[in-house]
Amino acid sequence: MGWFSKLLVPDREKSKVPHGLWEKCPGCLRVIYKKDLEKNLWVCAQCGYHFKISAKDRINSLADPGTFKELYSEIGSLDPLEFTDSEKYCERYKKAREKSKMNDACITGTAMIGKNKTALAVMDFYFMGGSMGSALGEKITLMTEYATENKLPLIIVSTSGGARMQEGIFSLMQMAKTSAALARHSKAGLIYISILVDPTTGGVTASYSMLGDIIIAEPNALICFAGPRVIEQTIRQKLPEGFQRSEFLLKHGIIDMVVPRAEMHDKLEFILDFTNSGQRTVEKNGG
Amino acid sequence: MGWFSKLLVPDREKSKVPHGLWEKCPGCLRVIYKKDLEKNLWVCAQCGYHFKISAKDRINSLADPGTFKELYSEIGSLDPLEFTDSEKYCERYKKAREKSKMNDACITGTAMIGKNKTALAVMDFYFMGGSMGSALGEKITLMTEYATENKLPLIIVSTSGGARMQEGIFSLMQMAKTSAALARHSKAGLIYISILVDPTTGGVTASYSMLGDIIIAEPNALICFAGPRVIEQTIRQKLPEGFQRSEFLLKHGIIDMVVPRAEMHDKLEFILDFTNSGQRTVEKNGG
Amino acid sequence: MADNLQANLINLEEKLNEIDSQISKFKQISADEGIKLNDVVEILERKKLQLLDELDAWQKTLIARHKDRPLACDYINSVFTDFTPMCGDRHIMDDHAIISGMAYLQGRPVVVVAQEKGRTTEEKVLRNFGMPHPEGYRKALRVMKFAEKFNRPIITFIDTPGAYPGIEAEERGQALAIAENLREMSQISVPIIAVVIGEGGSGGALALSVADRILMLKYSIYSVISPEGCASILFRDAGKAPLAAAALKLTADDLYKFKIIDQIISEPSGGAHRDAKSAIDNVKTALITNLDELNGVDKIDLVNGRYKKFRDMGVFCSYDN
Amino acid sequence: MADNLQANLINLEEKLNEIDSQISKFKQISADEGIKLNDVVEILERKKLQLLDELDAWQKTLIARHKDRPLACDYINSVFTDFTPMCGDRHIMDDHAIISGMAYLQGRPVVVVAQEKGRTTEEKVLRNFGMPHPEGYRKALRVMKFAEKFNRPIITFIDTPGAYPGIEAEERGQALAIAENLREMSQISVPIIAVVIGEGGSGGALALSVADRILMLKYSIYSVISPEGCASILFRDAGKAPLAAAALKLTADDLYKFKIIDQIISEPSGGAHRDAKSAIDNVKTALITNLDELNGVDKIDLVNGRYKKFRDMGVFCSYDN
Ligand SMILES: [Zn+2]
Ligand SMILES: [Zn+2]
Repeated sequence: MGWFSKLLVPDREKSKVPHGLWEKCPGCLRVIYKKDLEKNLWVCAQCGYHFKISAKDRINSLADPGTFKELYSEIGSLDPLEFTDSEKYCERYKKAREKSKMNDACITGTAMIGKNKTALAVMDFYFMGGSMGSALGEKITLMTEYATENKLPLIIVSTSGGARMQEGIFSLMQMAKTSAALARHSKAGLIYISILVDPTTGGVTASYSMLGDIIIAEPNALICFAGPRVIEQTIRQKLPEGFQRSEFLLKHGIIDMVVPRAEMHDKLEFILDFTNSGQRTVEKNGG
Repeated sequence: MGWFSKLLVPDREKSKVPHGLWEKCPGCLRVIYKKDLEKNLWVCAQCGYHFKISAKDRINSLADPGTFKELYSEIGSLDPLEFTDSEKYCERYKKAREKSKMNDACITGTAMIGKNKTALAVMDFYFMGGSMGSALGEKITLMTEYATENKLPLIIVSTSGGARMQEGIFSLMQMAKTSAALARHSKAGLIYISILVDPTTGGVTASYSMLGDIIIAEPNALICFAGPRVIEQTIRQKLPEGFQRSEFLLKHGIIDMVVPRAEMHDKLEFILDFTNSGQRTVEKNGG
Repeated sequence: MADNLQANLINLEEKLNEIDSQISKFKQISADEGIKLNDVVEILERKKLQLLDELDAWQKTLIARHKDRPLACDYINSVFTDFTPMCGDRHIMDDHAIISGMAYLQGRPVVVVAQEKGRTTEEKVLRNFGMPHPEGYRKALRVMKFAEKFNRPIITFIDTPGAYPGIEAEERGQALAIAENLREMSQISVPIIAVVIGEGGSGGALALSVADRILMLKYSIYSVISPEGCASILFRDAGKAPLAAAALKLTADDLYKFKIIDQIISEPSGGAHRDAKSAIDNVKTALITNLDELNGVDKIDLVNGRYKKFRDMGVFCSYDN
Repeated sequence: MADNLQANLINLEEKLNEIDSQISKFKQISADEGIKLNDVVEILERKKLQLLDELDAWQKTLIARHKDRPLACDYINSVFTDFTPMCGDRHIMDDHAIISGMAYLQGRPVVVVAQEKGRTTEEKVLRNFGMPHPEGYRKALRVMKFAEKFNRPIITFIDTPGAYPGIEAEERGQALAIAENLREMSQISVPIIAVVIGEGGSGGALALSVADRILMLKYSIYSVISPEGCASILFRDAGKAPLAAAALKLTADDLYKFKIIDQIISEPSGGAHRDAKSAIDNVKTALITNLDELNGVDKIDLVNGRYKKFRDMGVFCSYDN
């Protein structure tokens, strides 16, 4: 436990959360006192259901307290296609920025995890469904390049509804851009740990999120290239229980391990120690 | 056609062949005039059945006429385990040598294939079922090292009943030895073409024969790690038709192509040209 | 509904056919009667060009998917000599949605990797309608590494609705296979040229397109999502595919303007299916030109150049909040 | 028949137990009565050693497969701290016949790859009786390359009847997976130590044993084929397995004499199952010693040394015909 008792109060994206003091768990349908949920990193103590959390809360749960330094926060998308569906993309995007106080669907920076200075990129599903456009791709790439230059390990937490269609081909190209940056990071002998949380789908899955030296998923996260509905339409059959969930991917050899949120920091610290210094951090940093 | 009309008369291992002028095809059960079979490289003109042929005949069918120079022919096995079953291994081995006029189950050397000087190792199923002992492993390794040193492409034709049990652990270690030699050949940027003919099984399959940059099989060759009988005993079920045959392996993505014996020389020449000089040999050498 | 959407193209084809027959009629008259009718023919030719200029994104999408449009096989058979297939991912299967092998392009040894949709029903089933499984991408990568080892340039042909969305494809790591191709292709030290010949469908197309040169046939498309997919998600009506096609800016012209692609390969008027031979010739010429330009580029410069090419893709800004 | 063959070992175990109980009885008497019985005890101890010295290859085979013999899991749990599994071949499945991951050996970071047979029926099924599918070998290779990237030595534990001989294993390239491991392991630039802890079954064992140091527990076996397999092929009678076991020279003593292995790790008298803790301690000590010796060896020397080690394996001659 220790280290995360010192966490800042998570400022989970308010609009998605009922304003009351209680929250209903989608896993076991129990009603839980929200302060308890917050203390438990938004994991149901009864059934282990992992609630979605914002990038900020995630960083608080992973980085040692007070060590996160944000980088590239100024980067945001434009609207090169002048895309409009029921609403202009530029309007929709503006609203997302205003609501979230972020410029796109991830937060990037550096932090300490135990003794390890680490480059960190954490996606936010609440910002337009964690969709990947040019800004997101650029931030992931910049952070990867920063890690390569400064010989830092890299951790990316992915959660995404897929490509940001409104940015068309530019969105698609972020897959190639980020993957190419990771190739250089890897060739430099550095470790990249990819963490997949519910849901990770589409172009993000088919690029950086699958390229970790170690790939970790939170329990029961949906992780897929094609979403379950698309597949059901293709094969005209109901999908098996648990299909495309973390444990399914583990069984099918795609990911290395499934790690509950409460154990994630320590697991990362272990892996970073192992691959960097080769020495175990015996005393936990910060607690 | 052309080039192989100039072949020496194949001196197929006599003892395995009925002494008459005729041969029965195991594929279509037709009786074929043996001289015709010889002219057709021991392939049934009716059904395409590929008869087993000796290493010498094989070399005649692959190397440009008169270009094969044998190396390492002197190497033969010893009997480090002093192994005896119904017969002493050293006796059995001596008989095989006398009968075959070879010292072990492969012939190694260099030859021209079109413009390409090539290192060549060709196994012989008639020598103790093409089993792999120290001598065979040594010859394959020597030939591979020769190819690496002289920057030559390497072709190995495999046919084997598996490890030579009578040489125990030494037989097993030939798998590691030959594979390690191939690693160096590959790292030197040279091409290795592996040709699998009926049957290729056991330790030979699970080492050099599967490590080709290009893997080619003759039609309908049995190619496996565990033999069909072993598998049937394990799973207590009849195996599907065509299981572990060349075409099955092609379908399952394990080999690159299936090439009939009559086309093998030209296919090799094409691949060697492509990977070596990058220029097609327009005029066929020797015909 | 699909028929309605198709009507668009059928009308166009009828008009083009009509103009073509008029042109040849006038030419015939001109020859027979010895009258000069150049002006009339010129007017008709201009009218035809105008029609083609006005082709919208949806019409181009229909042309890109036209049943008679030349497929990868057609290019492989006519652009190259001695194509010699290399099969298999060395793991599970030989995925027929991707064809790969060695070939010569006007005497130059090249390695070809192509998505093939199939023409007849039987072929379509065999080719899985051009939708690769993970094994297809792994075969492609294996063959590309072969090309790298023996220093042979790589030419890829892109024509896929997308990577196959099926149970087994997901089970066996479709996303992983695509991602690995993206990463590995960015480091391959031989020239890579990708040609979009029909449909460039999303990640399934990109996984063979991390190239030094990306060429597109005039009426091919390349998009992050199919117009139908986009329409049903964003417009909540798959019937609005033409709208989505326009919004997605998925034509060769759009992508050239965006500097995503390097060259548009022209097509015979009305589309490659109206004159396959000339489309194929154009592709061949473009490939030879580009290959000549990439020939002899230092390996490090090549890989760095490819990195920079994709590094620069994206439109974003800095906000000062 | 299997029971007959097992009887061999049961007799031995009974004799050993009897001697042990005699020894402790005499020791008790000695203590209770204050009489010196050192001579008697010594005679008994010598008798015990004699019994063990006379163990034949078949008896050792039975010990190597003894149901209570410590398994890979037991070593992993006791030799290392903080074992953290890494799963999956990144293609198809996580093969439970092979366990792999990161761990610390007395403070040294190492990567562990182990064949695990399972003890309970349930575990045995899960572990497929220690017979890996191709995916197991591919997982192993992936994890070994991870070790190489981060410069961590590799320790493998060998305990398998062999690679699994099944339809799917063949379909998915069992032979290819083993062959690739042999080739790739020969080039990995970090120290590799292999420990045969039970059964080293043929290619399936070798595929994790291309190591700088090959250690064997005293009563483990390592062979090109199982005694039963050899007996049924060469002696045409699986019941002649004891004969075949002797003929195959598959004991640690034989292999040490042949210079195939580098060290015999001693076992408690009668076999590791009679005192798991001391067997595990012996393995731990041997691993630390060997790791220390390999530590700091130049990478190129290491890989060249490994090449030479396997290059030299084989007994042959030159005939002058
Ligand atoms: Zn709950
Ligand atoms: Zn026949």
